[in-house]
Amino acid sequence: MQKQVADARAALEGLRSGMTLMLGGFGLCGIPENCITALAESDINALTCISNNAGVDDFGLGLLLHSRQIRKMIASYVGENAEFERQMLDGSLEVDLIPQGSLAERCRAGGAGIPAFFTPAGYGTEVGEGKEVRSFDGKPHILEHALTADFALVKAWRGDTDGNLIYKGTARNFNPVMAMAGRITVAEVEELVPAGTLDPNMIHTPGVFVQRIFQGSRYEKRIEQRTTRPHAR
Amino acid sequence: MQKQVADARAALEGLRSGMTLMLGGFGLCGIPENCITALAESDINALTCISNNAGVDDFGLGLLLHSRQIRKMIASYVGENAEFERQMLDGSLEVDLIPQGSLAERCRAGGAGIPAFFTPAGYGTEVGEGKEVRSFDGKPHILEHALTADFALVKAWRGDTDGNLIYKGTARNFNPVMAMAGRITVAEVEELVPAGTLDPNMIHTPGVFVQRIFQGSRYEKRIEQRTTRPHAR
Amino acid sequence: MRNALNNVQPAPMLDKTGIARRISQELEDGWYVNLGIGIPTLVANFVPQGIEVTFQSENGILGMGPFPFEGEEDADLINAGKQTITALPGASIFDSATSFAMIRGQHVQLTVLGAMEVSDTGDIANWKIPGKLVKGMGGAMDLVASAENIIVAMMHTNRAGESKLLSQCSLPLTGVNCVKKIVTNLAVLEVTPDAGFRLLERAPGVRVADIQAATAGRLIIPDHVPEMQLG
Amino acid sequence: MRNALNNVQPAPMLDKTGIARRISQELEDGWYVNLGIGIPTLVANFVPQGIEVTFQSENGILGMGPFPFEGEEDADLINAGKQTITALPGASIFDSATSFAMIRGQHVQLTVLGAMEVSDTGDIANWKIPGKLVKGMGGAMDLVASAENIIVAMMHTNRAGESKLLSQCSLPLTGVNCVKKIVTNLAVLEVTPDAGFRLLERAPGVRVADIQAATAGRLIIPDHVPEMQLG
Repeated sequence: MQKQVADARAALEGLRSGMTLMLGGFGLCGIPENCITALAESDINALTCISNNAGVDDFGLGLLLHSRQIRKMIASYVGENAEFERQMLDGSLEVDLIPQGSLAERCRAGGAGIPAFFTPAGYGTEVGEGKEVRSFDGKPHILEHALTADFALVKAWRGDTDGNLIYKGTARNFNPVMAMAGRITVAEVEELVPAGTLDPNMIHTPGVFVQRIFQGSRYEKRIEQRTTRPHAR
Repeated sequence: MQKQVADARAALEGLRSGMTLMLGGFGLCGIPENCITALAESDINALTCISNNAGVDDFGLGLLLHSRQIRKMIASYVGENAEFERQMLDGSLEVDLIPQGSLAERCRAGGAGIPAFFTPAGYGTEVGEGKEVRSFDGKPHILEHALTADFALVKAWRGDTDGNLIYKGTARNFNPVMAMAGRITVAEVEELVPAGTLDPNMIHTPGVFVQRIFQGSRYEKRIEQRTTRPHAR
Repeated sequence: MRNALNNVQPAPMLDKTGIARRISQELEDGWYVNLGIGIPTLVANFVPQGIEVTFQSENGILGMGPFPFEGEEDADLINAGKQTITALPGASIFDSATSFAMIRGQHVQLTVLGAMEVSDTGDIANWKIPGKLVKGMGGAMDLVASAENIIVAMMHTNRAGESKLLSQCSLPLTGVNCVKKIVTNLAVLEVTPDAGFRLLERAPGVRVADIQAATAGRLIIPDHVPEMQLG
Repeated sequence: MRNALNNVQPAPMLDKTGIARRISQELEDGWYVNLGIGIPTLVANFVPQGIEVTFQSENGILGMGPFPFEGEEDADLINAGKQTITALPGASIFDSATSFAMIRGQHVQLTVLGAMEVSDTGDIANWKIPGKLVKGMGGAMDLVASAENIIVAMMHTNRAGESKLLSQCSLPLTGVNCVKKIVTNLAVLEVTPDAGFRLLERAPGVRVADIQAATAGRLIIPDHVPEMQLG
């Protein structure tokens, strides 16, 4: 069983209009750049995208918004994107905002076969409206349901041909939980190595969660907020 | 804030009779040997112990059973221990058997602030008796509640003075989820290093979950089933 | 048909290795597989050439390899049966919650496990005998409640000669409506959705009548029941 | 009392840095702390000598350090505000589910965040203004629903001069009954369980009457309200 494919285009075979996708990343950190580009170059549309953020105007999911390939966005924070704003206001983009921790846990639950769980986040707010409320130890919680996706597109630092993944720094973020929750999980990595190269003890995402893997190219890894301190003199 | 303590005895300060403990390990693999010895040498008793197994007659939790320090055992499999059998039959030991996956997930939930979740495991069996049943996608699930403990005693391979832990091989097992679920989590490690030694990218248990840490000594690491194949000639 | 002529003993049948060999034919390339203790463990020895499967052990490893060479045992590397093992290239290690996330989330394509009883609606009992000492269910309840494919590997009858394929389990259940296929020393059977064990194959030399006699639950017998091909 | 004599403008008050300095006095040795965007972020600059706190950022890092030196920015190392950061010795990196497990499981002792409105029962609104563009709640709802200690850092009044300390929030809520303490440019206040902002401290030079005038919710004024000591 060969998990390795040539490139993003091959990795996305079977991805069709109207499907639900998860995309890893936090802001522009750890996003599947190659897969997004391949999607932008395709005529696939009407996608439901589950991602913590929606990219910026000219990068990340912003590219798919610009080309109007996204019908619905499920995210926790979308504040960096004027195109997003336009489409939400003109009604062409449906938006479901979810607390970040609930988003992460709902993806993990989807991957872990937990259909629903109770969390205190969102109780008493519009997020909790219409949801079952139950108190535990006197504290009210709401019932949240698992999220899954037809495809999960994740980005890792290193991966092997068996699909084992290692992330670098905070580019890890949502990638491991989304890898768990995709019916088909595509991993793009900066470096693809033969199975047996990585230490089994130091794998972040076990290969069982990954169906297709390829070595990406031309990573931009844009920085949204370049904050520095001056060198001491 | 000093997390490092001298030894198991110091690490268990405040652990009193009647408390609930979690103990990491699968069989005898990855058990907190030093903490168990220190408990066996103490006069603490009437403990509720949450652990996947109950040790063997002369090692692991078997030591605390022998000295009758355990009042209740919450486990998934206890088949390797004759003393356990005796005490269960004479009624001096209360036993709560939990499916292994539900045990692991209930510990994680306890550490993660998820008070309850639905799982299919145990539906239609005595494990599901008296528990809320709900169907998701036509499949019945039962509601399971989080587990927490006054103390969680875990064993890692390497740890640093900030409480960050790395486990080795399948000695990882229940240790990471129990580390999350202890009000006080004590980690004993084979090697304790200064904070900053371990790669932040390769930490299995972040230090936030660990309140006390010490370098253990005289690890036996007994093998329960020594299975080998002959060398090819 | 060998042995059939002078047969005064019960019909010829498979031994445990034979059961494991037959089950190995169910493996598909790329599958992740969890093998229970006992007969199921033997399946790992008969993976057909040309396909690749990865074995998961629920204590936290994918890519479990053979037992270590003598002298190379590692106390920190065991399987769910507490046996010392090795890790193959491409292996990964993880905690118990992640391990059962794989299982519950149906990322493991096949579970093979033993049973004391199976009902013709797919219920399974394999963890507890009333009046006997309870050892616990370990991971069995999670495995049977979650796996899409569950194959039971067991003897067709118990030591007292009673059928283990029943219309209803008499022992406390491990899971309900979950077993899909059963491979015994006598036969391969499928649990049909509308209840009943459909007889798929006979063990070499075993007659349909032998299987009928050893099966207490509802047995569906097609016109033609081929003999297992063990290659 | 400086500036009090010729005061024709609103009372003297703290700037954002002053608010952060006051909040830093609430830190305790060994605490893990999550700082929101804006004023809260500044708190990291004023950790009192002799105590050690570890900063968590909910995108997945514990042990967040200062901004990197110019030229040493790493696109793979950012905080929840998407700013480039560094990792201190003893840092650890983890995924988003683990990050919020820490938060929801109350392993993070203190959350400091900004707000648009706070009610005298501890409700907080800080994510949405009807009619204005919604950016999303990010991790704020999880943080306020979970943390045992929540300190709100904000200006006492909005740009229109209206109080942000209300008897009831007018904006969509982020969380209910969760805020424990509020540090503004005018005062330190505690939310009492039986409703009401208890005035704990005045900003240097600020009069109780100024605070009263700027607080719309129920204000509980003890006999003595000391002035903040900013050291």
